[in-house]
Amino acid sequence: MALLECRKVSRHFGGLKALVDFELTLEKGELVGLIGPNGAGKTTVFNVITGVFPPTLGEVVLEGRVINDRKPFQITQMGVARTFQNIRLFKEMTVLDNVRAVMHPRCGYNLLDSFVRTPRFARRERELTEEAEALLERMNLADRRHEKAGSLPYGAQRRLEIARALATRPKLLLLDEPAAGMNPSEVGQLVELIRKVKQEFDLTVLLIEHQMGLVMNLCERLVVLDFGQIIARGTPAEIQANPRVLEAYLGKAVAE
Amino acid sequence: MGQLLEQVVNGLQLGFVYALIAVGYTMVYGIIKLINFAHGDVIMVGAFVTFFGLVRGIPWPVAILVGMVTCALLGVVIERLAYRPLREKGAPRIAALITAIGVSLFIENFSSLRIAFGPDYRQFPAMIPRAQWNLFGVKVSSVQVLIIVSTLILVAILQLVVYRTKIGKAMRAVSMDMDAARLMGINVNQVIAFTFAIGSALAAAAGALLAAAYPQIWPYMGIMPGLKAFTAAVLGGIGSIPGALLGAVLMGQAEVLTAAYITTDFKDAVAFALLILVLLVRPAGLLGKAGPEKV
Amino acid sequence: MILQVQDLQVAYGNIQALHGVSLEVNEGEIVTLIGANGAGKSTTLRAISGLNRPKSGTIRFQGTDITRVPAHQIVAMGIGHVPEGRRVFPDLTVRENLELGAYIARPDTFHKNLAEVFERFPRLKEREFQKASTLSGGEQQMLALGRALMLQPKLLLLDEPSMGLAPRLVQEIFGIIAELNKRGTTILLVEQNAAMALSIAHRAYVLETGRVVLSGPAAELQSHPAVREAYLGGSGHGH
Amino acid sequence: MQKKSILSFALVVALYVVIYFLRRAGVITTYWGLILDLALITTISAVGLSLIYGFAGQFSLGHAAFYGVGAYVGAFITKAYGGTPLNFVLGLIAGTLAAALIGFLIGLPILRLRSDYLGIATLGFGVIVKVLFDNSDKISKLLGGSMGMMGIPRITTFTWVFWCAVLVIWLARNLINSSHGLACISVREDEIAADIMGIDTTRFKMLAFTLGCGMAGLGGGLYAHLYSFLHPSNFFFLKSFDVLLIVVLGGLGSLTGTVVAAIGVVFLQEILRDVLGQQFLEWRGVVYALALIVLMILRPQGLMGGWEFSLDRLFVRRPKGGNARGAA
Amino acid sequence: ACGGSQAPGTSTGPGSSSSSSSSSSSSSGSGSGSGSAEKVIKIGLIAPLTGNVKTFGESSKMGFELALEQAGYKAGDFKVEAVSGDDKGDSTEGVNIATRMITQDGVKAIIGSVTSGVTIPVGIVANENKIPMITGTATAEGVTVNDDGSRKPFVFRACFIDPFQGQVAAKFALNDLGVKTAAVFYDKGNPYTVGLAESFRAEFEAGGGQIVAWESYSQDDTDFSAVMTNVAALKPDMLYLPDYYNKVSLLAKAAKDKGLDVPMLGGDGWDSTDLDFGTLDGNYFTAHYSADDPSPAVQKFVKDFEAKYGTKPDSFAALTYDATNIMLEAIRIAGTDDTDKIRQAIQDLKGFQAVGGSISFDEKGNPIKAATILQVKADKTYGFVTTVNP
Ligand SMILES: Nc1ncnc2c1ncn2[C@@H]1O[C@H](COP(=O)(O)OP(=O)(O)OP(=O)(O)O)[C@@H](O)[C@H]1O
Ligand SMILES: Nc1ncnc2c1ncn2[C@@H]1O[C@H](COP(=O)(O)OP(=O)(O)OP(=O)(O)O)[C@@H](O)[C@H]1O
Ligand SMILES: CC(C)C[C@H](N)C(=O)O
Ligand SMILES: [Mg+2]
Ligand SMILES: [Mg+2]
Repeated sequence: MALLECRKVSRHFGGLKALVDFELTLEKGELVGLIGPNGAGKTTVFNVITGVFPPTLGEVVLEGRVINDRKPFQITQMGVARTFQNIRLFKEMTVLDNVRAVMHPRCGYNLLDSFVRTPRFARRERELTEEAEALLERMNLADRRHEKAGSLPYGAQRRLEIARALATRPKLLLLDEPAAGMNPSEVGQLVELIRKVKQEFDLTVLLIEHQMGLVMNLCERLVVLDFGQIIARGTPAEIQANPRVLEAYLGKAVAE
Repeated sequence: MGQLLEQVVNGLQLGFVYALIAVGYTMVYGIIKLINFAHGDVIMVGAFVTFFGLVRGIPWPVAILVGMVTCALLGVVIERLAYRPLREKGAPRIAALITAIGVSLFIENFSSLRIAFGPDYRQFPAMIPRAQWNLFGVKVSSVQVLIIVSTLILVAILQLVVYRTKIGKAMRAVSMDMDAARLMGINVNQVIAFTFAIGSALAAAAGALLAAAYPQIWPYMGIMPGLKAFTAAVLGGIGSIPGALLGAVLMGQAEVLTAAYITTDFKDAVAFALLILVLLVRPAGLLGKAGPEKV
Repeated sequence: MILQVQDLQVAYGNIQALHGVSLEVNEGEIVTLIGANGAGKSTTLRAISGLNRPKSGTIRFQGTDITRVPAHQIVAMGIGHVPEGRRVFPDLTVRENLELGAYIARPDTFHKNLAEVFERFPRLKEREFQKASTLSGGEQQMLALGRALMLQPKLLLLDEPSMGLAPRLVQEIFGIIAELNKRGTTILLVEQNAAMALSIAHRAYVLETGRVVLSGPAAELQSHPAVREAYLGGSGHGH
Repeated sequence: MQKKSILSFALVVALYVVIYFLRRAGVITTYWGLILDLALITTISAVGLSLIYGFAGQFSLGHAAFYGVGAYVGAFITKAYGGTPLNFVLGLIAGTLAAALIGFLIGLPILRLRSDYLGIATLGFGVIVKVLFDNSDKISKLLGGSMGMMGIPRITTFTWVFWCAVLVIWLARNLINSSHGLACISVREDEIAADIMGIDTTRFKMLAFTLGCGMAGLGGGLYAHLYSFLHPSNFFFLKSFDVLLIVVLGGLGSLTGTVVAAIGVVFLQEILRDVLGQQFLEWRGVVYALALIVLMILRPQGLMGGWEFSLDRLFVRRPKGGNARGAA
Repeated sequence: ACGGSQAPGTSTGPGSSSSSSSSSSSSSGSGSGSGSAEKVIKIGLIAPLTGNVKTFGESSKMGFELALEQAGYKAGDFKVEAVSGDDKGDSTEGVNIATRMITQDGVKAIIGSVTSGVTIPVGIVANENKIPMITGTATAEGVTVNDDGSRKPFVFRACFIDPFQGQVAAKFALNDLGVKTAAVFYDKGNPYTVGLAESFRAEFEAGGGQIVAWESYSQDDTDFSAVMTNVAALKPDMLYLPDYYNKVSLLAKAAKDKGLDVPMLGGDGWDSTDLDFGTLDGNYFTAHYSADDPSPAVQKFVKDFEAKYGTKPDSFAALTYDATNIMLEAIRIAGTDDTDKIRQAIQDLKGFQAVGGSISFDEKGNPIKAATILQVKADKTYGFVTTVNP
């Protein structure tokens, strides 16, 4: 069974058809890229999958279950996590607390435990904090864990977004322009990071990105959107040669 | 039927006074997202200044004008001393709100001192001769006509200023993005001060009309009308001038019709229940645009 | 020399973002400022256009000290700034945005300038009465540029104009920048896309944690090993 | 961990004993004792709002209404069934639960609203509740309606107030320092992001709101049995502002700040009587307002910023720098 | 269970706290006959000196101070020290300041407070601490008696209890004005107006009159157009407006706006220079006294008041003036600062000559005194109509 299936998904905003008959099947362990011009509907795909708004038409199916009408937090608890194109960290919270907060659904104790500080509370708190710290270590953020998230440099904030997404223990990770605002060398590091994390956490990844270096390097196959419609699918090599994609998106010279 | 219509006119009188207060609120809110709780007290100052003018025999339009100018200055001074320092420090929005509460308390308490207006209730003299007409079987008084006409004129002028003038465009720009507005060469502080001036001048006019309709003034007179008018602005969709007008008229009708046909005891309860119900259906008010937040 | 920045220090609360940045821009140049995230590039531009108040240091524009001049007056002196993230006015139409760009311009030049902007960005003309919030990312970037050009600035500060844009648009935008410069606008360009930036710039500064660590002609820096390693993605680094 | 808790507890007990005996000995006079009691009651209610607004970010301008619900319900029980200690405790519990329940019921629909809209809706709710208090004599003559409710037994003592305050602060602290608390704070920081990151935002908004309203109710119950007279005007919407300004003045997201500000604001009002003397008594309101404005301008982040007093870690953690953006 | 420390006043007896905290050297020893001019007694005034009913508090304070000044700050052998405290019109603050005066400042007698909502809890504190207290103006029944009808022995008032005025007004309306139907407006949040309104209704109906409209409003209301429109349609013969001058002025104007040009009748709350004399010209109200009354108490008060303050006294000033004089007289009679004796002296007063007439107290601490009916004149004076004895 596929991990995720979008069946003829459309999303309209008033008269605007941001997404039309979008079809996508993600098998477990895949790493797929979603590209296309600005305003093509890429982020809309993520929003529909994560339940920010339901699709106008069609079905989103996660592990065989239709999730059209689930709330975002329920979908996340079912194993889908994402990052945001415009970073949305909990700015006034520390780096560590950003990660700890989203672990809440599996904290394993109830309100009463936290009020009276039962041993179970103490144990779980310790375990969760350790887990969070390990995750931050993994993302090169450990030494900044007591800083406020909002005061981190941009690149670190992007990494923290990924760390926070991972803390929800997702099966499917959605990355929205993770390399935006990074310079090529940082992008290189990011590529490695995504690879390793995917391995370690046994993830399926769908990512949106405009930096072709990253996309071509990382993705096994690509889906190209334009005006809400899929105009091409295929391996990076096929896409790079697709005249329609060149015309709509890449331009004359494909990124170096 | 005639009586119902007469009650509706009563409601319009109340609603239009609220409207004038509400647009002042909504302007300031629109531009710096501040619920300027001191606005109600500016109304009071406007009413008092007009009052002092009237008892000295100054013609009423002049007296109101003097009140408007005084309050415009007051608004600018409040902005300069209390809110701008916070803005320049990049303080959180709530700090400005608390400061506004402080300013409101200050104006009320200071005005109550003998060296200022004093704490007494004063009878507001009639500005225009009392007259009553029968329009299609509905009794309409000269004061009601004065209120409705002046509010309509002032709101129309305001709408023109905001949407048809350069400074209006600057105001809208500042309200959307202060830094970007600066980069257009807009003097943001000046635009905000201007907004306060206009809003406060309208408050003064509203104070004078409020006192004309309910002829008594005292230092705490602004609290309830201020609150109701702000609520009206929210009801209509805060930031929107037509919204403020609509909300205020509805609020006036809700109060008056409840008082007339249910009981006076519940008029505030009904008015606020209406607000809550409207917000549940339209979280950004009747004419406000909420739009699902883009992620 | 059109712009001279000396020993600029800027802090956000307790966080010091710039520790003494000095740089110069000559008339007619494209100068680019590159550096990692959080190096202080945007902060430098914001200080120049008066959005951030420096703790110390001086900024001179055409010989005049503008360090403590408020932002709106700096704009009037001829510095245009296209800020990070475009920052168009979302609820205003394209035309209204452009009108605001000319807020302090002489009214008689308005139509000429508007025509010029529309000529350069025909796409904006097509969308003249559309709200800015409904534009695509690339169109918004064009609008932000066009808005700054309405004043015919002598110096244009550009903060990451290519961010988040599709590759095709990136090329287009860089083309526009080069052309603007050819027509006489001096440009200070901040970019993550160092390769592109260096390819159109005359000179460049490299910023690291609030300090200038390298500077020189763009071509030289392009081949500088440290720059290659840190900003151009090296050649074959394998972690 | 354990040792620290025992130490904290010992310190609290010591504080209690010291104040208790200072009051017994008359060093703290009856009057200042009363003010202290009032300050602690205010603290209890303010901690409630701190949870709702300071931590969960839900802008409530209706706190006084919940305080009033607790006061009226508690007072009704002791007045109707006699002021025995048992009835007093039952009254406090009933008042707390009633406020929490009403908070829950009203929160369910209106917590969907955002920021200022929520504020105005809760304020409106407060106005409605006051109208109900005004007409409460139609429910039971004992409640007095708009004439006020008399004859409430005076049972609240320093001991009650102190330990209730300790309980409330302790509960709030424990909540905040748990995963549940982090979830609440994440809602304050970015509700949409929290939702998308798997946090049931509705649940945590409701949790903070219900708990916070309950705390207001507890404070109200204690108030009723300390002042022995209730009047609907005690719960006028302007009283909600008093609590709000305490929470903001203390620093959003700082329990320490809330406690310090609550005590400070109550004492300031009384101390001004001494400072101004007989002659300038009528300047009291003016000076108070000025103090508020000046404090806010000098410390827009609040007295404590986000700082929290802590025995476990006596180092100062001050996560707030300059805030990101202006008032826009 | 928890033996906490003192709630306001529970454990502080009358003498104990003052002997430790008061600076007065002679605070104990009731009739000890030591140095006569040295004995000091502190009298406290509690009134809203800030806040939205400040104007009432200020008037009261004027009356208080005038009384003390006329007495040369003396009460018998005692030198009187005045302490004033602000309650902001808020019951919490009222209790705070009362507790402070009693347990800290060593006040032995309290004048105040002004509004019933504050005076009720203040009275509880005074009574528990056995400190005699007289309010000039708080009219609610609950000020001097508890819920269960039992008396708070230390609490008195100088004003009518509400029912009396209502009865007088109703009789006047039926007999002198000859009306048959009346509309009544009252502030349901103000016990004073409720009391007057209800007693008026009872008496008016008992006398064969008919109440055609029974309308309440709240303290914050200023818009009466809706109710007045309704009432005008009912065409009542008269309006009964038992509220204070500020509300009455608004109500009267709203009535005239709606074409209701009928006689209006009110209570002592009308007595103020800020009344809208023009609109209310020719209408009547029940009052405590008439400035034209040749009685020396009245003449002295009116003359001295105008001399000291340059304005005419209103009913707040007059009543608080009376309250203060009653207290001074009681201290003189008691000749001691033993608060229980002072209390007894007040209770035992017979025919004390006050501005509001000859005063004695009934078993509930309310004065037994006559009411005067006055007519409002457009030239800002009142015409004496008649006096009605209880
Ligand atoms: N909440 C919304 N309300 C109205 N229109 C929306 C909303 N979200 C997206 N849109 C519109 O849908 C279209 C697709 O937007 P989307 O954000 O998915 O583009 P994108 O492919 O992610 O572009 P970019 O690469 O610039 O991020 C755009 O025209 C956008 O304006
Ligand atoms: N509003 C702010 N409040 C606090 N710190 C800030 C703020 N803006 C920037 N900083 C900090 O100042 C430093 C410089 O930031 P700046 O935005 O100038 O970097 P940049 O070089 O433009 O980076 P980027 O490539 O991410 O745009 C960073 O450490 C950043 O975290
Ligand atoms: C000031 C007035 C409203 C006082 C009124 N007599 C009362 O008892 O409350
Ligand atoms: Mg996108
Ligand atoms: Mg930047």
